[in-house]
Amino acid sequence: MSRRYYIDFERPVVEMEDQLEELKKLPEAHKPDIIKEIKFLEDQITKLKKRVYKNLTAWQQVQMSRHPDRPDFVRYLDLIFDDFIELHGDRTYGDDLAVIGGLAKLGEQNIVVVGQEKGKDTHDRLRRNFGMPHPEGYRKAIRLFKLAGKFNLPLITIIDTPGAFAGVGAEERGQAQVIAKCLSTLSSLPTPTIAVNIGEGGSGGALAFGVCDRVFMLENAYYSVITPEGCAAILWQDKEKAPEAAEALALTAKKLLKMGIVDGVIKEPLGGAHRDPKSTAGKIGEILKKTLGDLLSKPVDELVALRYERVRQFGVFSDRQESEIIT
Amino acid sequence: MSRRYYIDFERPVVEMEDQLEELKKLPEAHKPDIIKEIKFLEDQITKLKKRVYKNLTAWQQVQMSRHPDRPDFVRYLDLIFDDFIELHGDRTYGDDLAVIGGLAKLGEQNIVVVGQEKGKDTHDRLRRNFGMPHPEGYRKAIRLFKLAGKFNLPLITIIDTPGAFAGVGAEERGQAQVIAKCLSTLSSLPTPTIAVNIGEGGSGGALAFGVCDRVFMLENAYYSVITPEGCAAILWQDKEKAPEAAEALALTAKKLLKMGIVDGVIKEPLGGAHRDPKSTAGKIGEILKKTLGDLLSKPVDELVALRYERVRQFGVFSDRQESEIIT
Amino acid sequence: MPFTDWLKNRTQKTQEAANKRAVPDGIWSKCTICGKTIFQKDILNNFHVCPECGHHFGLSGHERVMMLLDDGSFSATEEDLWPKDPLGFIGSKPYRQSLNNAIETTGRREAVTTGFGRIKGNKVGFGVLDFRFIAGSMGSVVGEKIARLFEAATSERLPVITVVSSGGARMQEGVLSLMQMAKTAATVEQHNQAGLPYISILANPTTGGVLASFASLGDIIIAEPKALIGFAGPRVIEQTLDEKLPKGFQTSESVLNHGMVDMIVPRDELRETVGRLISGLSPVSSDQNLGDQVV
Amino acid sequence: MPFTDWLKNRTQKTQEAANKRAVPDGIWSKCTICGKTIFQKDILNNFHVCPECGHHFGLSGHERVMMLLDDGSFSATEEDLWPKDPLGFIGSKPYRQSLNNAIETTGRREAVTTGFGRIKGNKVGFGVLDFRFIAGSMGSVVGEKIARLFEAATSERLPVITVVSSGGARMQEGVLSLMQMAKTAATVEQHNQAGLPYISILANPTTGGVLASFASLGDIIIAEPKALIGFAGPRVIEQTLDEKLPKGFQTSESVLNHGMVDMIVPRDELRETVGRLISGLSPVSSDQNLGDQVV
Ligand SMILES: [Zn+2]
Ligand SMILES: [Zn+2]
Repeated sequence: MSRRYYIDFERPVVEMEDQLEELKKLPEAHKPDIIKEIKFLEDQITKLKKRVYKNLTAWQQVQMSRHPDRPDFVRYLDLIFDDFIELHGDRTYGDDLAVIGGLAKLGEQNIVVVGQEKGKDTHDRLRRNFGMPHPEGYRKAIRLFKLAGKFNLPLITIIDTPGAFAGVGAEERGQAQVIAKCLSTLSSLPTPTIAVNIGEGGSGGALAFGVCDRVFMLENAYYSVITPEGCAAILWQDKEKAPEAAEALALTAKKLLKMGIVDGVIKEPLGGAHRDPKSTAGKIGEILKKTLGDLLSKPVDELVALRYERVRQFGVFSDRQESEIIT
Repeated sequence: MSRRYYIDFERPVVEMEDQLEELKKLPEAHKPDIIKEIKFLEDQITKLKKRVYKNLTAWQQVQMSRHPDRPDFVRYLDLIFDDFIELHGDRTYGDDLAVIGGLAKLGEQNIVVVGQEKGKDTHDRLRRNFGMPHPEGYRKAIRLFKLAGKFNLPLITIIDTPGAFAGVGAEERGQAQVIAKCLSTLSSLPTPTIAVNIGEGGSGGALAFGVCDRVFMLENAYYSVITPEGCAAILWQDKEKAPEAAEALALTAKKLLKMGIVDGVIKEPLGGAHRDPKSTAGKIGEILKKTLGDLLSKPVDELVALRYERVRQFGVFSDRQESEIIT
Repeated sequence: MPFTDWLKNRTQKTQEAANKRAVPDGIWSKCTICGKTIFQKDILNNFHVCPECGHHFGLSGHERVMMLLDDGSFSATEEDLWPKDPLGFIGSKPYRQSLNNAIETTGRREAVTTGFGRIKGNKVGFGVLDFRFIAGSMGSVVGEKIARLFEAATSERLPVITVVSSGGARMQEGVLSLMQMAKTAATVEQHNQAGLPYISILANPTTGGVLASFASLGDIIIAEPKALIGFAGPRVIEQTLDEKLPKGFQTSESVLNHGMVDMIVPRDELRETVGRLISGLSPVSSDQNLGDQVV
Repeated sequence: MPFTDWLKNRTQKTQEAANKRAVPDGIWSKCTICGKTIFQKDILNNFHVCPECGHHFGLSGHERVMMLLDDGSFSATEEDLWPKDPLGFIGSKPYRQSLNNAIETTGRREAVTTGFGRIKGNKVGFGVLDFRFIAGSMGSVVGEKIARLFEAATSERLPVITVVSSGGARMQEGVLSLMQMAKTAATVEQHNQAGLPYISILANPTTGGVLASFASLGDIIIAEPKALIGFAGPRVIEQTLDEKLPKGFQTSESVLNHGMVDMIVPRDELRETVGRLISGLSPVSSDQNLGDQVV
């Protein structure tokens, strides 16, 4: 069995990859004999990966979005942006490590980037509260949003959070109010804004970074009003029904693109972003640059008006009562 | 000895007043005999009061400003304004009881009023931290300042604080930063603003409410960069020198008026505001109405520009080195 | 997984709240909170507040209008907006069925009522969320009507008052419900930037995505006494963190102490207070109708 | 009376800081912080930072200019501003005497240096408070020169950088010193509303009225390592409250954790960091001189 972490449905792939590794480890002398076998196995793996990863269910994608090896915000920060200078603190109460933000360059363009950081290992995840910000984290974000607004610096937000934090301090210090403030601040921020969801887009915590001119998602990211587990617990009183809930919630990038909630889906390598963070980062960087070019060609007033129109049109309703379903 | 609180120098007055009370308490039968004596004593008291109170030293005025019976902000709130509705909280961390603010009417004019409240008795003083706000108090004030700005409601601030609070929480939650924010917010607030110092005007804590179009002081109020005790401790390493420090600091209403720091001094009854809170409140109300009338006749932009000029011109300096003193 | 048992418990809490919210039936009935037996009319005549324990029972949108607005002044903005089932959502029961049940039992087409009326003579935009309709949750129709309310109030330069009691965003419309948070917040921000007053009233319970959007953006925020006000529910937090909650956690009183609301106003004073606030927020004091000068 | 022993202790602290701040004399000398014996040149060549313990010794205004600005780029705004003694203040010794002593020993006319120069090619307004001059305290001249700096920078549309180490407002000018807090804050606010960047650098120690005015209003606030940063001094608080202070209370590191500053930057990286911040805050990235395009 592999020492790598894998999700249940990945097992056949991982096992075959392990076999391949074993073969490759054989001493030089044997190599000529097995070179054909290696080639064969590689082909098999490619085919298998396509079969396994090309048609993931909603739930499998949610699992992918939470994969422990999945690149976190810091990884992409390194790979996509230059000259990052981190800015800390909400100037009110604390410096929340679940939110990272600062000045950076995207190509030659100065920008402000603010994102949610889950942490790279257990220790880091603990101090970053698994990417679930406290109110001071949202407040730091608002401070940096406004900094971007003041200096007409394009704002790029990175979304990767299971959601708001169910904790006493977070409630007492008003997480609902500060999330609302994120929404209203972003809705009228006088500068171009782009959000990229790189993994988990959990409810209000994700939306707090998501009211932007353009919103993109990685292929295996999800974006949802509630976690599948939470939804399953309510609807079926059974969190084992999370896969069904994930399906029902229409939370995959593909579906959200079709519904017009997001503006683009960024392809991941077969097997997920963690199998090739660099190429994934390359793709994110590319789309950011292209989009920013578009946005920068418009006057800020127009951008803000269009952003308002964008959120304003979300919603599906009818002009008459829908027919009763047969019960 | 009187059960009333009195400051040392008030003793002769209080003793004579006590005698008068005793006389007045005598049974009806005796009255005709002593009616002349009462009259005489009353005259004496008036003369004595004039002698004692007309030429208070700086330190005596500081003591008056801290007199336990001196009317607090809440008392004036009652006497000067109508229809007060208190608004609570900084929407961030807490509701600081050392600051009280809300909507009210001054005559027919809707206003926002925000002031520092020391408390009316021991219990109340404790929960109001003796009028020394924590950062959440300044933040509540800023919220209400901005509310006034948003709705073009004139802002009236009431100053009565020994100063900022020397406490761990106050420091950790950034009292210096939030005081600075009070100053910058008031300096550009787009609405007429008037400050009234009703007692203690201690350093940055007082100034945080004092960057206004007009600043008034009650006759016995003080306004200082540092308390006399603090100053004495530094300069003489002896806080018993507070009276000398009070003199040196030029902190009385009269001197500050002469220096152009305040725009007017509001007379108190002989013996201090607490001897007739109603008439004192009446005078404050009158000057507020008159001043507000003036301010409201000017466009807001002009007010803000004039307010800037007002603080901009504070300071005394020379174009050459002052001559050395003889040592 | 902090979200696992999260909403299971929120539902539980929500349902308990729903059960308790209704004024009990019968001429004599037992208060669901204090257990005292009370002549029902005494509750109804007391603004649906238990005369014994002061518990504020839930109110329908209609009852809120009756209680807060000047008699006969309200006209609802009755757009032909009905909820839809955009995801074909089927949980333990189909969303469409939940909707039709709610429509049938409440006689409403959605959880929200919006319109214009007067409070103590002042013309205002008015919106209310009715907890009886799928826990006052916010889906597309609720979001759209709140958004239209703020837009109309902005263009007519009127204050807005909302009264909410809500379990949050409506799960069954998926991410579309989440987007209503952004939509309503954006319209409130426009109204705000136009310099107009918004007073938000939080009734029991106000949680989740409604608290985390328009309802928290009031210039002035009022809570009804002893309401549950919070993003995540108290039991969820208790279970997630395995720690005892502070006394009074997430009650109006605690939320006031933590600086999040301006005041707690008992229901019998609500109309008076809101009237004074509205007139107090206009630059020139007047008991006259501010709206009249504008519309 | 919390203020009674308040400043007695602040002075004490301040004097200790002053004693420790100076780089010790002699070819070989003992670091006043870690006690190690060090070749003095090693301190001077190390940005006045002890190579053993990393303590950042105090710097004069001139040294700050040399260290942060491009060679030869600085030109001071040498207005004829000298301090005065408006109150005829006589404490344990006359203010006038303190002033003349300070002028004599420092060769400066006041605690403040202001002017314009370049950082990594970017033209900036620059102000620095020198702790050696009456503890870097802010009286009328300091306030006036800071105010003029921000006004000039606003009209020339330039960023401002300030470096402060200060005991606070200058007692000996009474309420006039207090008013300098209002004055400087008002000019920073004008600069802010013009959309221009202000970077505030806090060195050891930054306390009182300087921290509570312009120095806290930076778009970006940088602290030097292990600086004392607070409004009231730590011992004062300890004595007033009779409680143990948290570890590291009011150090740069604690202040960072409490969200009050953006970053702690060791002195040898300061020039580089400020340069990157200034160029990073302009909408279009450029290693070119932003100032050149404007002036
Ligand atoms: Zn009851
Ligand atoms: Zn050392």
